[in-house]
Amino acid sequence: MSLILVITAVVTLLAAVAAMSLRNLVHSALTLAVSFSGVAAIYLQLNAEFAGFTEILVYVGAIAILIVMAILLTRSGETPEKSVLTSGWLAGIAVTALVFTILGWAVLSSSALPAAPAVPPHVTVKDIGMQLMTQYVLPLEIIGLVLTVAMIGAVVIACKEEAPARILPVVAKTTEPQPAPGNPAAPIPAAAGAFKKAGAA
Amino acid sequence: MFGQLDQIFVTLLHWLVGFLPVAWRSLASSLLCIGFVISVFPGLFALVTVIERKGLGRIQNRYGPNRVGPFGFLQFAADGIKSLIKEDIVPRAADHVVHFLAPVVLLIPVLLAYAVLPFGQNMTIADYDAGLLFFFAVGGAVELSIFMAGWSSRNKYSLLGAMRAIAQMLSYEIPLILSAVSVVMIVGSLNLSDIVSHQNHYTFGIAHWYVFTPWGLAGFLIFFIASLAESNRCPFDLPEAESEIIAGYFTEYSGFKFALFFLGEYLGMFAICGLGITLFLGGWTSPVSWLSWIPSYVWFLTKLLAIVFVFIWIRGTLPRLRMDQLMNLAWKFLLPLALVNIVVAGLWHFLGAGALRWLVCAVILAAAYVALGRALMQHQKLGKRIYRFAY
Amino acid sequence: MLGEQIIKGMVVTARNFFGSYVSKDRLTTIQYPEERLPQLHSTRQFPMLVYDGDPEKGLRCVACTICEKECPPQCIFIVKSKDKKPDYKGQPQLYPAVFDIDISVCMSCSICVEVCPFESIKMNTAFELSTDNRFEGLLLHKQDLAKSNEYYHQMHPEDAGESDAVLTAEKAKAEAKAKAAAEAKTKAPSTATATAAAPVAAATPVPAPATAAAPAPAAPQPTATN
Amino acid sequence: MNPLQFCLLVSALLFSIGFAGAVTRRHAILVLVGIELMLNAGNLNLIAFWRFGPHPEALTGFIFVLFSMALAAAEAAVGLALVIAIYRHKKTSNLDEVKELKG
Repeated sequence: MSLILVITAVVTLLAAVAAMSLRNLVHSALTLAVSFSGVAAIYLQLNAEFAGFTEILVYVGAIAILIVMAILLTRSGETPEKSVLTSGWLAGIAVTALVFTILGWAVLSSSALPAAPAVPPHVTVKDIGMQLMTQYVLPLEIIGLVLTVAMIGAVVIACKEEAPARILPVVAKTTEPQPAPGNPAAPIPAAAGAFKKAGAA
Repeated sequence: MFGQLDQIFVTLLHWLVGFLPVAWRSLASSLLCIGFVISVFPGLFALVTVIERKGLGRIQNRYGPNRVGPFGFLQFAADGIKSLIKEDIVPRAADHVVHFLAPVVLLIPVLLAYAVLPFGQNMTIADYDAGLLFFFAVGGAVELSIFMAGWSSRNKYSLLGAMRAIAQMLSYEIPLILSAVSVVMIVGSLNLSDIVSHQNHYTFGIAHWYVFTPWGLAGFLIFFIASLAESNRCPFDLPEAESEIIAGYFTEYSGFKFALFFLGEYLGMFAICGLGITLFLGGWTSPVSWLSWIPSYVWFLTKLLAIVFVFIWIRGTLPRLRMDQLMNLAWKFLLPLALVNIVVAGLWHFLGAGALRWLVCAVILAAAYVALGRALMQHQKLGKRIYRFAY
Repeated sequence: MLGEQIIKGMVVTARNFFGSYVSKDRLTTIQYPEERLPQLHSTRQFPMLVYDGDPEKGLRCVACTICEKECPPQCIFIVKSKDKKPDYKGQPQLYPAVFDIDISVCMSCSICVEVCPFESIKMNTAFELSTDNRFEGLLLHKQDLAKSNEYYHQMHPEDAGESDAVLTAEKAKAEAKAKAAAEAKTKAPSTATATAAAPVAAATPVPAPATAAAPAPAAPQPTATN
Repeated sequence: MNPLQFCLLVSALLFSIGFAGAVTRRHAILVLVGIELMLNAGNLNLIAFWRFGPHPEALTGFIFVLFSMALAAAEAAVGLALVIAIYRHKKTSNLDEVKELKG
């Protein structure tokens, strides 16, 4: 088991712990990006280049920025004073520890794990393309549909409900503006007159 | 003789690495390649800053720097030393760790992007099978560092600049990738060396560059405009518009960190220009067959300098785009044109050789260009200006 | 069609760029230290003190401190000398022991030149006065300010000519008065009843005997200079 | 401890970190961050099994990871849109305070 794999794994896990435990949300989002790049590095070491590059493109390039934008849009960039943990956080930790022990025990003691093959698989983009276009054509179309639906849904949910108020009045017609009734010939030039009428209307 | 001259760097690398025991060879060769990139491209950055200031000067009927060194070509040294000497002020309210890390995080992806660019015949540092995807993946990570710079300076101008920069880079990344997709469809591989070798054939002496095909020309146009926006260059330099938001996301940076941002921006520009050359202008191939004795890396460098000069030329000409014009151009013109371009590339592939495909593709693209152009310029009639407050 | 205007703009800048290499007259920049623009006629930078002949004795300034009072930003500082020295008319006059101008404060308004009754302060045209010390470096003392009349002639020939004309006229008047006073003195002891001489002295249209100390009435002065 | 077990342990640990974060943190966005980590752990598992599994040329695990990344991106987009919408209404993104179902 190569040393580099261990180092990358440790970096990823530390970054993930930091992402979860830091008080300031923007710091946690940035450490999350570090842990995503760590996971991408692990993929590269497992000879899954395409997955590693996609991971960087999708997670570090898009999702990290999305999370950071959401943090700014909900104005939670400042470090909160009060506690950041929910009330029942102790139970959560207990359940997590339980989950991890079960998983760890299952991994370490199971005999069903296949032995590591000598030759690492060399996957080329052409193979992925062929597989995607032949065996996995249906999932490809569905994932395209899902992505479109998600995009439209996200825009609809996050967009402002009421139509943006039209501050600009409709372009004033070039008719000769009569002075407003009652007050003397107002010295206000035509544009403001239109503005006044539109504003008043 | 020209063969050795062409492969001089490759043979030099193998000769140097030959001294080391086998175990250390791969590490040594990658370190040498890194050394090559870190020495050549910052050197090119230094040269281009001077060329840019002199070029802009000449465009504006003045000389440009001609005091430091012969004809002003040591001006970059003066600027470099100035930025080193300048006091590095960090705002008190700034988030010191993130503020310090931002330029570093900007440089990492930019320098990584050079790993896959083919500078010359088999002179690619890391010839990944999915090299193009690697380039775009790493290119996408630059926005994170821009956000870090903007947010950590705790300054409204820098945050606003960072938001504008991210919005601009995100919305121009899509046409950038889609225009590259059309090249990948024709070549059939994401490997940049394959893309260049596909363009390495000659008919009547003219190279098979993709820019000479209708879809390639449209793709290159889209790619060029998107790369201008991706590197925050002239018509799209809203994020660092001095007149509006001082210096955008690097307002609160001074001294060497500011120089690092500058370096990062230029290296990003060279990388994206290098990719444009590889995809559309035949990477290191020579335009005409009787000139192919010139070494391949010289071709790559001349094309790079040519495109950089066009960047400077555009910077001397075009005024800055407003934010909504910028977004309209990306979403209502470049993106649809890129999609049409992909369809046309498909047509080009299935129509087979012959004059028919040239005609069909050219007509479709011209129609799409004119239609989208008219749609974009449709509401630009300069009507009567409405003043909301002053009158 | 989208892009037409961009191409037109690019052609203009391209013509400019390549034109600048072809025809040199496009480039209007003056390479400053080597090439210099010719001095304009009415260039004025900071004041200078004019002297005739010797910078110490020939200094025209008599420390009357009018310029110090009139200077809007108050950037002139004068300390009068204890002793006197003869001025161009030969009368003993005070002279400034210390005459400082702080050129970082001076705004080159040349009011001091207008109010100076003795043609001693004029506007210099030297502008390369940068120093590495912004306090003492920009405080010019009497020695730095003193410039010869020839330098003044070289700087502003017409104004120098006029101010010389005024001075010579002033000197001629003083000598004429001195001669008249001298004759009056010689005639008085010879003719005991010198009453005729007295009215003669009074009749001469000489303005009140301008004793050197009393400042000459400002009225005639400006008419003479412009 | 062969590499497969190591990768599985790392992904299990990553999963539990994500799970702990999602369960204990108060802020809505951090719950989404936890979910992203859990998805990443799942992907890591798939790649580990594909890499050390008997038929790596079948690419099943590999393609599965690509689809799961696309899905994770879609899910993150919708999730964050929800969080922003909730923030606009309730002016808070603190999960403890967002309890009523009334609009």
